[in-house]
Amino acid sequence: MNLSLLILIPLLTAIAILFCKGLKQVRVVALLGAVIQLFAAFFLLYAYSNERAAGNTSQMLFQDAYIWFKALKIDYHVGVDGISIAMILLTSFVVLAGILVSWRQERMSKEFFFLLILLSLGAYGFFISLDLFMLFFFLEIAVIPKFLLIGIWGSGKKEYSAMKLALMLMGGSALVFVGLLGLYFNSTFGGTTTFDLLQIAQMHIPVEVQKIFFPFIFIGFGIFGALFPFHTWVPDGHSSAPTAASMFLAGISMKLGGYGCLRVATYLMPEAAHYYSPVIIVLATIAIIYGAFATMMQKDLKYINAYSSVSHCGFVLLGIGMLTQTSINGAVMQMVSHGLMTALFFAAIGMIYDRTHTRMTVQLGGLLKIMPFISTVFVLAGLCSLGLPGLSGFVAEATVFMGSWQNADTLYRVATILSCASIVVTAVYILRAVGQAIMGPVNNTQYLSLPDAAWNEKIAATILVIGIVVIGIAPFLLSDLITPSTQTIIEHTFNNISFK
Amino acid sequence: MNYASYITWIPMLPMASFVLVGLFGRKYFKNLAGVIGTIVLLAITVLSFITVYQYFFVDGKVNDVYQSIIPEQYSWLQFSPNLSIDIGIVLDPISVMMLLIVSFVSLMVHVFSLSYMKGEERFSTYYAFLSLFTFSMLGLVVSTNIFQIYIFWELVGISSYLLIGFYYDRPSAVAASKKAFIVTRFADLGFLIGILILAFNAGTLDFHTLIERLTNTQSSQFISITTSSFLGISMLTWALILVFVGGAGKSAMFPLQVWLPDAMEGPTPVSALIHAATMVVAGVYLVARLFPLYSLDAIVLNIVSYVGAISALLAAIIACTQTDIKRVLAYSTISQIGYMMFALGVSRYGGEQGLGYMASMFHLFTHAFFKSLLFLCAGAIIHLVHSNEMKDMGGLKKLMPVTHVVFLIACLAIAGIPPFSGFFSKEEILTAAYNSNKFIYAMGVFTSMLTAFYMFRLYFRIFHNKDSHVEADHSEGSLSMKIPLVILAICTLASGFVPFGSFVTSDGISLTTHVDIVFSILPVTLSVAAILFAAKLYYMQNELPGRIASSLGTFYHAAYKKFYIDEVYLFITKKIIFNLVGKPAAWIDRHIVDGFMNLLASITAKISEMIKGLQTGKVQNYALYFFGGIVGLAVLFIYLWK
Amino acid sequence: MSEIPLTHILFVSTALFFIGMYGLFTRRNMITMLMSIELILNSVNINFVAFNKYLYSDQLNGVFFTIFIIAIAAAEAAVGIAIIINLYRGHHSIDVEDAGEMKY
Amino acid sequence: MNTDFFILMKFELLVAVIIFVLIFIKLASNEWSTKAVLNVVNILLLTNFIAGFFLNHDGTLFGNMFSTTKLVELQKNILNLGTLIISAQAYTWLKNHKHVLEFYILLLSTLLGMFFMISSGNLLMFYLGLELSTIPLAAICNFDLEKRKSSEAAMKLIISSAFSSGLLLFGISLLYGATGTLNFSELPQHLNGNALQLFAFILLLAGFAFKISVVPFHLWTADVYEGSPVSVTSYLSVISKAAFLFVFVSVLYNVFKPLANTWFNMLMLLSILTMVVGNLFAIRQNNLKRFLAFSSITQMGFILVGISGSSQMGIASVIYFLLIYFFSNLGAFGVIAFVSASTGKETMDDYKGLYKTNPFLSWVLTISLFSLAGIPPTAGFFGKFFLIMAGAGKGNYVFITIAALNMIISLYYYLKVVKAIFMDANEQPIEKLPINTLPKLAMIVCITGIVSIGFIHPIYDYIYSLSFGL
Repeated sequence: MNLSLLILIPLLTAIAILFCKGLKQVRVVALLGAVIQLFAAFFLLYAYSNERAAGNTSQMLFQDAYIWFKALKIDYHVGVDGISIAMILLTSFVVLAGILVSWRQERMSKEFFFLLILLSLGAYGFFISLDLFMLFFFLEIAVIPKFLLIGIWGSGKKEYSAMKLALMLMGGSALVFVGLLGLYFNSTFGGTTTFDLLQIAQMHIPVEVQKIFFPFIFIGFGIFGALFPFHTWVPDGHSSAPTAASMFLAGISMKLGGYGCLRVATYLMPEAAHYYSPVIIVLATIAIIYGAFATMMQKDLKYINAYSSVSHCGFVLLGIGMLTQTSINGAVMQMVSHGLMTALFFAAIGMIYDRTHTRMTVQLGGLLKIMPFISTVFVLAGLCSLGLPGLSGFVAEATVFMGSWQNADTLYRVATILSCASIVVTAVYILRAVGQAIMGPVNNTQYLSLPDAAWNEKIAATILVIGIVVIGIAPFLLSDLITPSTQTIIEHTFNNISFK
Repeated sequence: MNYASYITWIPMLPMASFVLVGLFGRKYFKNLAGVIGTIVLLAITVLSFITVYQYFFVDGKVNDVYQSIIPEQYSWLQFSPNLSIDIGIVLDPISVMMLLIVSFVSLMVHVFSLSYMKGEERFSTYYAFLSLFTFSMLGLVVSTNIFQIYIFWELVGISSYLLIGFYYDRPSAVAASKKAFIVTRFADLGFLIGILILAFNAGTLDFHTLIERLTNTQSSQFISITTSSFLGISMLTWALILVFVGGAGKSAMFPLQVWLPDAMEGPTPVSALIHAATMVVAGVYLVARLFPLYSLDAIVLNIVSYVGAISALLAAIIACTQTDIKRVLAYSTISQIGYMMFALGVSRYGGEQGLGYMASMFHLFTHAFFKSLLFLCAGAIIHLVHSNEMKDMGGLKKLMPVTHVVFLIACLAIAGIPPFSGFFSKEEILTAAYNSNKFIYAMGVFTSMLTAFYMFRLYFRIFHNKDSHVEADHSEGSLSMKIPLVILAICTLASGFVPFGSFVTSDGISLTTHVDIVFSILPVTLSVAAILFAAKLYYMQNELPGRIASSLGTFYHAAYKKFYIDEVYLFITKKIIFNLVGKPAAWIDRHIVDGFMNLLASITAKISEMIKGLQTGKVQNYALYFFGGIVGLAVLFIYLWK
Repeated sequence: MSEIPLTHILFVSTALFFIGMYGLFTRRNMITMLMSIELILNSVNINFVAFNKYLYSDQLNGVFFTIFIIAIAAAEAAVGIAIIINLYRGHHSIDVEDAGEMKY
Repeated sequence: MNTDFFILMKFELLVAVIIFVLIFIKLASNEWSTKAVLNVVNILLLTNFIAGFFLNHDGTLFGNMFSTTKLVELQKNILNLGTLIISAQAYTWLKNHKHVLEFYILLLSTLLGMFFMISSGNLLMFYLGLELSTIPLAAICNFDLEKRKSSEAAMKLIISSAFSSGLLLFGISLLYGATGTLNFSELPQHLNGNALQLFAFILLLAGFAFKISVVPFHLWTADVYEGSPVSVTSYLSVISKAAFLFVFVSVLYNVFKPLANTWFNMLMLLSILTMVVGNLFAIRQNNLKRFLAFSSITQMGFILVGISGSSQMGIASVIYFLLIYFFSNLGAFGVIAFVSASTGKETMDDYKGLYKTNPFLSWVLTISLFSLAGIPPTAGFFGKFFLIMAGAGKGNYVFITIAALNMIISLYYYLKVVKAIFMDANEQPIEKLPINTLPKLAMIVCITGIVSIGFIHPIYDYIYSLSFGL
């Protein structure tokens, strides 16, 4: 199929939204766009698996390239492999859910939905682009809408958070920018420098150059992926953002980081990846453990989820840093799983907040009696996040652990054990939150009259739950999808290792 | 007929009923939920009886050795070409036995709950959870793959969490459920790491291959796992210890037993099912499942046996002092599981050496019946009295005759009085202990004496002691509560006479056992003495117990306070983890890491504030700067840079 | 008589240049500042003429340049003074220190 | 020869003719209404702009004093476009102003000066153009005669520019002394990088740096921008900057080729200084004109990065960026000019809550600022990307990293304005303003440019084909 559709559909949706009048039209159009996009994504999956079944073994499928800036060898080049498809599916799920959740967005609805769609556009473009310039272009597209979304519709100290988020993410992309230029000018493919991912992958970038630019790109994307110590935008950003925005933020944007670290940093600079992997491991482990402990101390539901996101995204970076087939598989799975799970979590929190106007666990309590559906969703998200088998979280984390343990080196072992230990802490904070907010006696009697989820919220939550459960019960679907792609990456990595 | 045609239904039916009842029960058929669940359980009980018959009597045995048969197996998640999680069903003596126990006891509990939980607001949810638990437990026992067992391990954990916290508006219940899950989760961490080690060194997760490779001392895997070591202890030992930690957590072995007594916050039938008969013995089952590996390593076996023995003794002592009947039963459960553990610990692989293994399984078998019976009785009593405390009871003999009788049977069984089932299994255990480790044996005998004492303390204080002041608002409960009691009582009576050794042994070759009268004299007499003593203390209300308690003084108090283990845990978690790790982490994140980012911003602002004076607004200074710039450039690039 | 060497003339022009600059930096009166700028321009004129005369006597570039500079300097002065007058209307002073309203 | 004369000097002649027409109108009649005059002027400018695309020939006149190439024509067209847009935006301000014609006469004469300067092939011609483009500017800076700030700005501009041109001339004279020629085509042969020439070059560089306001020669900028009428400010910040940059680049790349190594380092130093100082000052500003002054200083820093690339990509990127910078900056100034002309409000606090009352203006301003900040999908992203890319061609990545980090700081203050517009509450926001067609048209043109230019790659390819490296 023609991948450009994936960019075109959101684009048209956004433009259509500009010409809409009133919330009713706007949200319908947005929903329509999201649904179409979801179908497109599924069709893509279908087409992809057909191609693979037909024995098409080329790394990237449905490639599509036009010359863009001839003089600079910048092309419009798209293509997908299993990983990108997984990410695209994730995105379309989250987008649909996000739009449904913000169904009653009265204030400045047109701008709101426009920005949401724009954000998703950025994500889709990012996941399918094979030209580093395009990649960067879409990466930055996905940033500024967040600033406006948080700043205008957010809550709490929104301006501060919005500014912080925008600046830190842009800082990350600035580092990426420098790194990309470094790659570009050191990539002499057929005599000309190029931005083309696949071409750069084919040629061998000198090791010392890699060692210079790997940190730029990895840290740059790492900031998006909440790499310690550059994760501090996460708690503030998530907690101030409106529901849909934080769903997008945690569900999609943080995945841009992980994907970039994998696709650009690790894939294009294998030696450097190996050279720096201990550092990555250490940082990721710190993020995991310390994020978990920091979460334990939070009282605001959104902060709890934000910090736990730091901890969970640590697994992504850990998996990437471990550089084994299995661990990278796990990293990708964790991206998908965390995307769905955290989006669900934020959706539930948002629903609770809309009704009770508080996110403090101590003020809530006994919600299970008041709003059973939302509470169940919340508990489900929690269980997924503490890695309950049958939900996606377990699969991803198990894969990461299993992959990480394949590294016999002591440091890696220690890191793995520590990361495993985080599952206990996770259990602690999740169960605390559930115990305080969902279970227990009803603290505030005027909550008793509050309604349960409305149809749109139910659908939104259900969509995400389906995603989580399906991955949790039939993980082979996901792993079979991504394994060939991760395999090419890891093989390419190892083929290029001169000192291994 | 072959297994494949029906075996999958055994776990799948409860799953189906969970989904059905869980999703729609609450809305559409709230009151049918119980019936549905019960019917399903009935079906799978029948199926598991068929399985038992077919396995043990038809085709389980190939030239006198019970094979392990794998009728179903699917690859669930492929880690790497040679490493994958398979979901499957294995049939071998222990798994078949567990199938029987789980489905049967679960059925009993389902029936009992029909009237026990009647009128509960979340009646359907309750049954949904029960089905979920049954599914998970069945999945656990038939695991073909160590990761599969971990998966279902977690699932039983969560269903136990949900059921303990069933009365979610009681803070105590919430706390208890949380505690149960977190403590076991902590133990599972060990299990997980153990799995990782085994998987890495053996290159497989499949039980069969795993055992095959590691028991063969020539295999490269065996060499790698024994040679590679950490802190001077071989990886094999590490793996086994860590896996055992997982088992100890689930089976509430010392020092991880803290969660089980609190778990009694759940509905009593749940305690009967999960915290007496099935889930808590999962640890024992796990060790038994990996027994060929454990038998390779004497150190680990010693650890197992001592942990078991200590838990048995400790729990028994504590049980003597508790006043909440369910807690007494909980501690007795810990104590009995302790028996099973150290029976495994003192056992070896194969032949006569394997007596302990067989005994442990035997005790697991008998214990399931009489302990669930005891709990259900307790349930019936609480249903009547609306209290867990002994002091609210007494003289219930007349009010609930049936319960009284079956309770007495159960007590005799657990006290190890012939010819009740407990006697036989316990004898085997003690024999095995005697043959291998006298010290353990001594602990075992002493414990059995204590057991007799506290059980009859319980019995007398409930049914005799003083005249009942409970006004019998209703009789001892409907038929659906009595029937399970009676059936279980019959099982308790009968199960002792099962020639267990010819079915379940460490190596599958049947093992003929005989009760040695001479050997049995000592423990039985001790138990009888204990019973008489208990009778003296508690048959009639008197101040003797109080005096004894006060004479024991601090020791009694310590025992009553469960030897302050909970307090220690609280100290470690609340004081140390929260205050010394969690709070600092949160603080550092806000003030140091985040503070650094903010610092950058404020520094920039500061500098811009500082240098604003450059723009004086006086054109002459501008010209001056201009000239300065030129001079600077000239100096730099004409003189220095050259 | 031997003619004056180029260096002398350049010395004069340079001196003139710096005198002008000094005036510009120190004088408060705007008109004076304009005058000092004239000094700078004149030093440039001297340069041009001198170079033209001594080094490249075969061409007239420098001379022409000088003429143009003189012309433009006049224009500049005209506009400058016009502005200063207008400034005076507002500030009632042509002290450059007083015209420092916009800063930072 | 004479046809050549008319064709090659087409741009200059057209502007000159327009100037004369305006003078005649001035002389002929006083009873022309301001609106009529404005319409006439804008029509004339439009025709001028359109005419710029026809009958173009390359060639030189007056013995290389005047030369025209495709690149030069492109640059002149860009300037024409800018002037047109500015004059359209000035409408609101001028429509109740007495001296419209003088304004345009002066403005256009500066444009004329710039044209001469751009196509000059000789330092004398260059100097003439420069002065012609500076002195009238000082006059129109003072165009709000009654405003004190305005005259102060004009004073600062005239004095410091006179001073700078004095130093420039001193440099030229030294260069003349050192080489004996003023001709661009002959100079390179004589350059050997000795101390005198270097000093002369530094003086020249300082002259340019002053015009394009590079730190530390930038100090006049903020004050003049703040003081002068907004339209003049935008003219200063866009047209004259661009013109000088065009010349600067071509002079650097053509004439001072031999000194490339030296000026590369100088530019690096200056650009770092410029970016940093510009940013640090811009952070604190509340007056939007002043704010944009410093932001434009920062932009100059980025442009220097591109220039220092000293490759074909370098020039192409600079011109491309300038084209985009035109639209972005004019968009921003358009809004500010409009608002200040109709309400007199110029500070950021006044703009708080603007979105509630004037969504259109807010979006125009926001998009322009995003483009200035280089955020996709606006064209500014492409411009900046290519600039920095060109700079990176030299392989000095420390330099590039500094530039990239400065982009973040600049993003901060652009977002501050956006924040003020969208997020901050304000008890008396700017009331709903009716926008005349002409300014609205100008804004729309700017926005279209901002949104589209990045994606229309032929533009870049065309510029690239015209440009040249060292």
